[in-house]
Amino acid sequence: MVLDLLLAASLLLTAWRSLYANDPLQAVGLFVAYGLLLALAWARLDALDVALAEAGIGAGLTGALLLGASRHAADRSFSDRIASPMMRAFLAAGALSLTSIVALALWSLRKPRGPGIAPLVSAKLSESGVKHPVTSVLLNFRSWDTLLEIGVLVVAAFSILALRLARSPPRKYDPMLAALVRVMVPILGVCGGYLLWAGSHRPGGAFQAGALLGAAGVLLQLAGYDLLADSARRGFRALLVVGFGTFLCVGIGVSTLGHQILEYPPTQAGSLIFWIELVATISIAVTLNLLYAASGSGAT
Amino acid sequence: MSGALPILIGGPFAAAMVSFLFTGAIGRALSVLLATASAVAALATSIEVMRSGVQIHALAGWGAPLGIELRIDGLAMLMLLLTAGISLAVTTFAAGYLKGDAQPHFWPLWYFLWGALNTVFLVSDIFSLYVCLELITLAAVGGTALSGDRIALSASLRYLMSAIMGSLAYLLGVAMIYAQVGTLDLTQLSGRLGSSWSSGAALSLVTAGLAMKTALFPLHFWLPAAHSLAPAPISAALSAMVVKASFYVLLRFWFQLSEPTSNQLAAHLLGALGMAAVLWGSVQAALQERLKLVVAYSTVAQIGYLFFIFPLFGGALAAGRSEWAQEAWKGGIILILAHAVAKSAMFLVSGALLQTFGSDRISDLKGAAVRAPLTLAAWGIAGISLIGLPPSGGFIAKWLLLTTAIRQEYWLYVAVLLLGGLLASVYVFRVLWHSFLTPEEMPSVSRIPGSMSISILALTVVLLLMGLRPAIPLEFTLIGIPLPAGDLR
Amino acid sequence: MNWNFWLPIFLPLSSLVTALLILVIRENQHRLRTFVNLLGATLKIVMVAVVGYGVYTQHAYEARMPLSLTLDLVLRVDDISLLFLALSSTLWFLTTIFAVGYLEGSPHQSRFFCFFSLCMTATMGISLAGNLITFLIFYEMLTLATYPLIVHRGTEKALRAGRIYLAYTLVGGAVTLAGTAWIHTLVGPTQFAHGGVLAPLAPTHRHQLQAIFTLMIVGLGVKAALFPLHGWLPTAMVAPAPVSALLHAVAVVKAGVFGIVRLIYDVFGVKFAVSLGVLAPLSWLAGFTIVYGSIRALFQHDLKRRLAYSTVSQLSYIVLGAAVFGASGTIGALAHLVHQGLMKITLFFCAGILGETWGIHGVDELSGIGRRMPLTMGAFTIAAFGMIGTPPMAGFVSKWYLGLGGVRAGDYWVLAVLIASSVLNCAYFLPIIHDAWFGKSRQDSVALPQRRSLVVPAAETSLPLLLPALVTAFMSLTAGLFAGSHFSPLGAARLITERMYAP
Amino acid sequence: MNGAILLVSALIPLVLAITGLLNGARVAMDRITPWAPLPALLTALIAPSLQVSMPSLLFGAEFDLDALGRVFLGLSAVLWLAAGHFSCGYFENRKSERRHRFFFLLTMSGNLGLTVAADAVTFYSFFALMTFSAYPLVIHDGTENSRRAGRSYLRLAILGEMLLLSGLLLATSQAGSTEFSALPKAIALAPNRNTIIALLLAGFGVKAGLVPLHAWLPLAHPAAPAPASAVLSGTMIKAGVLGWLRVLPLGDLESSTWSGILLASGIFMNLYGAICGFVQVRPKEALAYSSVSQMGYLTLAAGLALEPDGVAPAAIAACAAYTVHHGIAKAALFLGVGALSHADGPRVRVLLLTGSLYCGLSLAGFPLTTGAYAKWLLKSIPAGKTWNAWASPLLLVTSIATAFLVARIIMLLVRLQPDQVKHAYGFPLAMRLLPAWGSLVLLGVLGPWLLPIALRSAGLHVTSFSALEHIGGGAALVLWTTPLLYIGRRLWLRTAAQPAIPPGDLLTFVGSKLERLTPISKFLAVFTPWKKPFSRFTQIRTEGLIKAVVRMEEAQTRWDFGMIALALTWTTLWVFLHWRTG
Amino acid sequence: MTAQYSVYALAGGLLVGFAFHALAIHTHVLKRILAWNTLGSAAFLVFGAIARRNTGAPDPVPHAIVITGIVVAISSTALALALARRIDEENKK
Repeated sequence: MVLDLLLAASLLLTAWRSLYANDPLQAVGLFVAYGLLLALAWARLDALDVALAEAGIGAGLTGALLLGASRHAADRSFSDRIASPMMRAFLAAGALSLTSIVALALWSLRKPRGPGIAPLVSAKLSESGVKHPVTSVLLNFRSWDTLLEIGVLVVAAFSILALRLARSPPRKYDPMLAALVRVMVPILGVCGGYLLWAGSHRPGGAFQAGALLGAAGVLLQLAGYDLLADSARRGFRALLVVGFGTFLCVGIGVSTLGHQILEYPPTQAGSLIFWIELVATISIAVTLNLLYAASGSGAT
Repeated sequence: MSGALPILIGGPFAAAMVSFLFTGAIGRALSVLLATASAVAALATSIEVMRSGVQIHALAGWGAPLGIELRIDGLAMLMLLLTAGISLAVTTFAAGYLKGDAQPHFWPLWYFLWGALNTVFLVSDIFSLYVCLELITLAAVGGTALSGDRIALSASLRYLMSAIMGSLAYLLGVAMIYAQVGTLDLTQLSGRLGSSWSSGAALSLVTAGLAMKTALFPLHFWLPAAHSLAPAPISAALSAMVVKASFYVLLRFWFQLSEPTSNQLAAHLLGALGMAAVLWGSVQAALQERLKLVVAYSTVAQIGYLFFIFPLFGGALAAGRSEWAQEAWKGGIILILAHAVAKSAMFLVSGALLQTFGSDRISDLKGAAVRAPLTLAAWGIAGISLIGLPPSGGFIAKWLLLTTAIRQEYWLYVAVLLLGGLLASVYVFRVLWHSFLTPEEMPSVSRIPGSMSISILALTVVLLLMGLRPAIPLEFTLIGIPLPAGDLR
Repeated sequence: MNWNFWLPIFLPLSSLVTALLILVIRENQHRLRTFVNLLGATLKIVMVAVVGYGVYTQHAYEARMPLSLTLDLVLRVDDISLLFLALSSTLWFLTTIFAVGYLEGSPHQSRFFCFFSLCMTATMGISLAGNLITFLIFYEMLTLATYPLIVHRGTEKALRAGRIYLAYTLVGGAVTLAGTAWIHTLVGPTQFAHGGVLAPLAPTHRHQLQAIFTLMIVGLGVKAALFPLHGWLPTAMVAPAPVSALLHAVAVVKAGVFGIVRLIYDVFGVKFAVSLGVLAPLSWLAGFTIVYGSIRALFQHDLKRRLAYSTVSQLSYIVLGAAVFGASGTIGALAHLVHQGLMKITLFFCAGILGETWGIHGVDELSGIGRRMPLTMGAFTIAAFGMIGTPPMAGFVSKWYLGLGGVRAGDYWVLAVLIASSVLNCAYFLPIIHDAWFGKSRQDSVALPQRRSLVVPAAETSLPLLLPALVTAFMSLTAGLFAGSHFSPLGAARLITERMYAP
Repeated sequence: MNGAILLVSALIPLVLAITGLLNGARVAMDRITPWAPLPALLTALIAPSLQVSMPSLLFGAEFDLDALGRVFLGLSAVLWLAAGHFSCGYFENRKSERRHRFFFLLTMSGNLGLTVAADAVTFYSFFALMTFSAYPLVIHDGTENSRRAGRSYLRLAILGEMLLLSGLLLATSQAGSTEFSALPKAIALAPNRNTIIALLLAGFGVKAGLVPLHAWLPLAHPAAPAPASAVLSGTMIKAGVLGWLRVLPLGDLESSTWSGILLASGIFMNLYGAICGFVQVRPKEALAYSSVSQMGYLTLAAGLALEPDGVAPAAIAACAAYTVHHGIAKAALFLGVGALSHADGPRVRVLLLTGSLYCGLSLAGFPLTTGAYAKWLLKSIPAGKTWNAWASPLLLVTSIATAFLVARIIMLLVRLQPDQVKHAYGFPLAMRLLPAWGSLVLLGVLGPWLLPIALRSAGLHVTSFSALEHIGGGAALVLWTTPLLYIGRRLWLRTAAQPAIPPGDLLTFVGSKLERLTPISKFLAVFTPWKKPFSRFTQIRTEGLIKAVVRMEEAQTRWDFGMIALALTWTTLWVFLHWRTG
Repeated sequence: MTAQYSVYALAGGLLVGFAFHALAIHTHVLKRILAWNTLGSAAFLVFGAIARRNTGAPDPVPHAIVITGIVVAISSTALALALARRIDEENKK
């Protein structure tokens, strides 16, 4: 119980420091720390999948993106605020009202009001084709949300490509980095594969695996591989789209056989889910790399 | 399971994929084919809904609380038909406007936006609504940023920020609702929200979030820049449908989740903000120099009208007169349709004028009535619908809202309904005046490509049809009308 | 195909089809466009005649199209609408001929004639409207159809006039919409029926009904050019002559006045309106407008502006007649509805001819023109004397019945107003006629075109311009001379009033 | 069919006027126009008493050739015939004659039409036609003087028309129909009969030259060319009297106030006209004033007709007789003046002067003239004791005044110099003008015997003329006038450049006062100066407002405003939602 | 178990307040993106706390929701950063 209190306090402290830091680098660093602490909190809340995702994507990749961007935001206006004091007072009052509304509502929701959907999930888990409840919810019960979510990723990728960003100049060769990359990339690949496989029965899954593979890609980019250059090639574009495409085809294809949309036939549910997860992971990894490449990774 | 629904949902997304992968002529043709297939599917489903009332499809085969359900009632069907119609028009317009593949990135984003819009009207699960809204926002922001110059980019960034701020508030609201009731499905939530600290907080956060995304009066700061600087087809879709999507979600929340008779005071707050929006938007529109800014501020004004539904519908139910409520509901929905069609036509017209006249400043439009008569006629007819003059859909909507307001003795709403029409006529006819002016030397200007004028005229014809034969859409609105006495039809 | 249903629809449809056809015809196909125009006009007159005979033999024509669950679009031919139909269709036929002659060689003719026929569709709709909502729909369409006609020339002045016109008429339209909606909420869809439909509401909604009546009068008053709302009429004079002829004699102003007549007789019912006490203030307003219009006309130097102000005052005759309770007041109002149309359109035709052939716009440039254009000025004189109310002409007939109505209703000030306005009419028409016939002609030096025919002197204008003016002058003379017969406007007005005041 | 003759006789001149407009028919018209009134004369003389109604014409037009109508129709036809012939030779060139002829025919048609009209509306129509088409006759020679006369003629004519219209309207609203048979009785019973009678009297009074309203007569008659002024004085002002006789409730009124008023105004008119005429310097003005004074007699007769005790038929007969007498005499005098101004040979002048003298004497009522007979008829109206007592002295005094005026006129005629008018037709002018003038004088001479026969054949029973009674009455008149004329001869012989009372006395006096009063347009001009700053003021206000609005909008687009608005929205919503539940 | 819920729920609420205040106060784009990421993660924390209210195994649905939320957050952050970088490029030009 004490650990939770300590964790919550440290969370608040790091968030507060990062939000009001004057120097961009310091702010991003603290933000990454805050992300990791948050992953710890999720672990405490017995949400291992989420912890992994938070650590991989929330802290890791977002942190990387922000680091890349923060080098550009070197100018001093980083921390200046709204000029007139009266405005600041209003905004403080607004923030206070938001906090009080949320806190009050959460306080009144202390005691759970009813069983909720959890027992239903555990009852139907056997038919879902996977054993891990979170993956079953993600890829079967609420597969529609996941489909749209991958869609969001793809749209983000499309928008970024549409911005036609200028490519950053090539990096000079750094031996240390090269050595690190040669070691880390295979490890990350294996871990990603394991996570993907574990997803069906233990915490893990497409997004977490994708995050790891993404991290490997980021390392490669840091080592000089210029992803934006060959983003125009059709192969890359196919990889980008294949995840969303197959998920959609499976969803629609199944409905033509007399089932509802996205309703996997019970027997092949497990294998279908696995194939979808595999392809999704690849797409997610490629998209995350593209996101990193676009948001100012390289440059001086 | 009806065969039309998957095509309706999958069509645009597939088209997006295809147009992203194959940027050549075949790719474009195939994607247009897929898109039209989805529009036809929308028509098929509407006939089915017409015949057999509200349709419910459980996605992935699981029941309501566990899985996600698609619920298509009259309102949803109308919005789907609207999306199909306007998107078709915008697609044909864009084909001419973008002159071949000058903008390859436009098409994937555009089809994704179309697909996302379809989903938001179908799904009846509050969290998947959040994801749909996010999908729409990202696609819209991507589209707005297409025009490439600095101001457009900062406008789209500001749009992205405010949209995401709205979604986060909505998400907090969803969290509280889920915590209190335990399910995420709208139909199951209706009436079970009760009245406690958490339900009040949830509803206020959701309403505030969605009001931000619908650009209700005080929260409209991001709309004019974003809608006016986006390329014409995108801004048409933005004003006509994207803004309506978040309003549709708000309608669902307000009338299906909580019982409307109880929160009269809040409804009147929304009504008051709506009134302020009508007056402020119209005044601003009259002062603008650039055509697209005029149309953008007119959107801010017309959205104000939409928010009249809350006090009028709620008030009628509170007074126990369900036929008054019915009239308010019909008026509101026809207004959504009429405004969507009129506004998209107006944006397409301003796009066409921008292209042929080189600039969309109103003062440079001299002699436009002679060089581009059909386009100006379309602007006129769309303007008539905004003002609410008879031969158009806008008139029917204003008439229904007026009669309900008079019956419930809300004289302020009556006054604003009338005054709004007059203020709208100022900025609509201001453009016509300038275009009728014959300059000394007539600018030799290229003719507007066929596909663009066809799409504009198609929209105006729809407007006039809605004005002359509103019986069909009115019939639709009654299916699944959220009256306490169940389905009135 | 039962004719009772389709004929009322064909009437507005004929000019709508003409409008669409003209849109299709290219700008330079003058002959084809004129043919289409005239075909549409003649078709309409034939149909009006058939319908007229039908109504005469107690035949009911009605077309009902559902607009929405509670609202439906009703086009119905009853006796009052027949009066307005006959007037507008004949005058439109003549105005088309005049317009073809007038716009010879000027640009944008197809746009002009398209909106010209659209305007006619709206007028047909207004006269055929069976209930208030249909009337409102066509009333607003009329505003939109006439706007492009006013700004046809595209000059800054024309646009300013257009702006003012729109400002007035749109406000009027909005107020009428409010009134109609309010009535709709009280009584549901209101069908026009002699004796009115609002009587049963009297005890409970007295003040509401008074408020509604005021709203409707303000809304309709804009187009009927009642005193405070008449500002747009004189400024709209900048439009080309056929438009001002159409606007001021046939379509727009008549729509307003026709609306007021419908409102008083068919929505409120004249007895109920009197008991509400709303007719007296209306008659005072109309009286004041009559005198005000005439006084303002006195000081106008531009011919068409003077005619415009005279229209303002003449229109209020009709409103005065309708507002004065009594059979002869109504007869006077209905008859003047037609007579004013005939006389005023002649004046505008002549003003147009003068403007077009010799470029005369000012009142003081007219001296001696009578000798060089005797036929035009002859028509002008007949119409002017009609306006003043000298007996053989039509104006006298309606002034006589209005006076009679006023005296019988006991308010003698009506007679005083009529006399005062006749004197004022003399004051601003007779100097024009005097200068024209007896003034020294200034432009003798201008070479006269050399064609001499038996009837038409040399300096006269081209036939398509002259003929309509002469025909309308002749009609206003015969309408007055043979007022007693059944087929004259007065006869029709008497017939209608009998049916209206029958128990 | 026979009814149609009535209408045809009235409308032939109208038809001829219109055909005159055609270019080709001009020459043919020169010969036909003088004979235009012939059909009307024939109907008056031989046609049986006709009654015709045309329902579709105006509001159901009625035509009736009754006794009174026949007399007036006959008189008008004769005079129009004479004037028509006279005008053939009178004008200096063909063009002005044609213009004159068009309006001459129109007025003739109006005049003939109103005599036979039997309902108020038809009567009023012809009356208006006559009045308005007479205006061009008055301003025919286009000088500034005739324009001014025309303006005053028109103003007063319009005033008369309007008064008449309101009177007729009020009467018809009481009577329910417009026939003349019903109107008098309805007016008698009407509660507001005094106003109706006043309006009708004034309406017709303008035309008949009732004193305050007579001011146009002395201006218009001299300005008009001779044939026009002859007809003006001869028959057109008589239309006013006919109107009175048709419309006023003769004999049905209880109180005799109205007849008293008319009697007094008749006498006053007579004396006032004579005095004004006496001081004039030009013969035409003097003649015009003599018309005004003679109309006094007719007003007198009308007043007597209004007496309550049923003396109307006698009074009407006397009035008709006097109208015929005055018509012929005055027309002859006017034509004489016209002829004199053209007469070149001395012999012709002497003939014209003697003729004019005879007519003058007849006007004054010397024995053995129609004037004497007509005055005798007036005297013999049995209208109660007051009239019998006062009749002869009054008539004597008025006759003396008229005699003085006649003497003045004859003197002016003698002094009249013929203005040099070249002859359009190449043969001596007098030859063309004399026959028309001569026939009128001859009618005058035969008057005393012809008049009673004509009146009785028309249906008015009237005692025939017998030389005996007249000698006595006439002798008294002669005895009185000759010495007075001799005493006052310096008065009527003197010459003066400017008349003491300018023609159109009242009107010119009132008119000049009006001119000085700032016209209304100047009055409006007062308002325009400060219109400019007011619009300037509103413009500044609106610009300020627009700037403020634009500034507010800019402020709003800033991000923080958006956030405050968002916070504000959810807090107020939360408060409102909880207001009810909390 | 409710104690753990209340701790994290309270932390989430406070974090939401902090993040909104920072988001509103600061003008720099990067600071705003940072703030709204924190706000998102705070909202997900609230979801997590809600999932943990009952004693047994945590409710998987909020977890799925949070994972989806995180992915949406990163895509919008990436888009925002790309836009910011593009704007910088335009400014330099």
